[in-house]
Amino acid sequence: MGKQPVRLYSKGVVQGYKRGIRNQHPAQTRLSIQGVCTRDDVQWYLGKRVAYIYKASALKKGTRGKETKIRVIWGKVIAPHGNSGHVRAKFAKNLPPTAIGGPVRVMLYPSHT
Amino acid sequence: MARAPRYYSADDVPTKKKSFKPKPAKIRASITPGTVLILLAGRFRGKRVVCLKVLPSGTLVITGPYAVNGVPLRRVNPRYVIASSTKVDISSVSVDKFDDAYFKKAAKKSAKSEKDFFQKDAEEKPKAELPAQFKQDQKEVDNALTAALKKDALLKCYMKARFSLTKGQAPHEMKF
Amino acid sequence: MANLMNKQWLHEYVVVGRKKPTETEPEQPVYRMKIFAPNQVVAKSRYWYYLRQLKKMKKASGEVLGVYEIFEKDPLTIKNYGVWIRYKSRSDTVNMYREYRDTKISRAVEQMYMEMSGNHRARWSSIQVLKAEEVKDEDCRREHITQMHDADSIRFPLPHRVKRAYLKKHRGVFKAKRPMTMISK
Amino acid sequence: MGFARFVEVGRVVLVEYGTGFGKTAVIVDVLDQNKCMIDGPTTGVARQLIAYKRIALTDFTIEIPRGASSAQLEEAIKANDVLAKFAATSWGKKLDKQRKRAELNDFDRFKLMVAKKEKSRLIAKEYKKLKKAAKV
Repeated sequence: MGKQPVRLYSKGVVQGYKRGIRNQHPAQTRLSIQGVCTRDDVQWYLGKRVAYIYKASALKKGTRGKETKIRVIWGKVIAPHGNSGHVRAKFAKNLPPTAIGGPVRVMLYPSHT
Repeated sequence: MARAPRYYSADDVPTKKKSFKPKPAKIRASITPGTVLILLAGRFRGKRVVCLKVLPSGTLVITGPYAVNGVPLRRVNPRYVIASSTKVDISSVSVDKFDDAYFKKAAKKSAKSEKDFFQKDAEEKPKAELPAQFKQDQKEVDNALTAALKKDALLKCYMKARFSLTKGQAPHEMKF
Repeated sequence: MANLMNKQWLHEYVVVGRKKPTETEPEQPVYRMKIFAPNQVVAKSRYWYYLRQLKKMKKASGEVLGVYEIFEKDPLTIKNYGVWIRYKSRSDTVNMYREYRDTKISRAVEQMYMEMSGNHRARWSSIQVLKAEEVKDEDCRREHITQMHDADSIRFPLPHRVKRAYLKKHRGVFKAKRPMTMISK
Repeated sequence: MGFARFVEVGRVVLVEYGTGFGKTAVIVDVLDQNKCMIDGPTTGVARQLIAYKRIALTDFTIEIPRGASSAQLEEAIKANDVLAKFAATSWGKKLDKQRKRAELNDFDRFKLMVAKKEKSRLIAKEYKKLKKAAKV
């Protein structure tokens, strides 16, 4: 991953899927975002774009025509989850189980401030 | 409740379809001409720029100014921008000529000969030169803006620096 | 349910009702009763519950003329309240008089239900509030109430304090140090 | 043990939970061993019953009668200037600093960063000078 000159995203961690006691629903993913610890805090993050960035073994065409092993799954924050500042997100493709515990970037856009 | 009319036409009268005219887009109150914005995505992400004008299409005309941080006159989507509470006095900048048409790129030549197509990769195309008019406009805006930026000793430095989140900062708690 | 989030659980209602007038008895006496209940529906229900024990009438034979909530006149001053209750314990039925300090009479009754459930494992259904009213300082009987009356002598430290993080974001699961709860200041 | 802070009528407290969070108020009446009535007419804390768990006692008290009205209390606070006294303590200063830090906007943060750099530059300069002097 090329280092960006600036960090314009909040760091998040994939906690798992939305789930009940026995079933899980991989269409929605639970994320915790750094520094967000109440339900009120989540308000700011609703609708924000989320990127799960990971490395794959095979090269694939990335941006600007270069071949790269880095891939991204885009999603967005859709709802608060509980009262402790966790959020639910939906991704373009459901996140793989290997993503659980992995980092995500919660972008600052679409912005409303 | 309005009273029903006494007279009904026996036949269906075709009603005229109202053509939809887009209203000028509303923009959030924090963005006004002169607001310092932080760009969030794209080539210039993290740059602090000045908002010059809100276009009816809902996009913002911004510039770095180019002389200060290299961001030229361009349009940005307000969704990809954080509005700061810092304002720059832009009363001396004339922004009348900037509208959506101004920024529209000249239509690319679509009809290409086969020869062109194969040659494209082979030889480097000459870099498109910016129109002289644009350069002139940028210069004028830059001059007026840098004069305005000089009013606060640190403002120019501030516009030059990029915004970045650092450790322990959570954007929802920050004031911009 | 009760005192969570500082929300009021019980409200003070006045329920007015009577027996339905018949042709032979067109004029029926009207009874009004103060009831502490979470809402008007429960208030009406409790009204019939009490009334059918006192008078020969029940919901089917009667009608409710009105239910009104009574609001505390001055909910920002602290007062003493006496609550007289009839409580069905496991072995017997007991009358009790209890005292509370609060700003609202309904809150005092709430306190009573909480205390009764804690000290006597008494349920809502086994307690009947006979009377609840404000009590003057000099008429108070219980020591834990009277000890709060003398303004000059109320002066006590808070020796045991659990220090919590000032903001929620500073809270953590683990601590490097054991918290110090003995405050000697 | 010598206690210095007591629950008593007139004690200045800091609200640490709920509405009025982070503001100072004064105990106007004591309900029981768990709760008291506080009021902060000058700081915007509404008169309310509050548990001791949710407040922190400060070193200051003012003379007020028990159950003093908001107007009475306001007068007493202004006459005594007790809130200013609290603000002058290191605790009060810390709170003020936190508040100020939270209110910085983007430009202010930049200015702060520049000032910090300047400060450490000056310190480093002086340090080098001393180091040099010590060697010789």
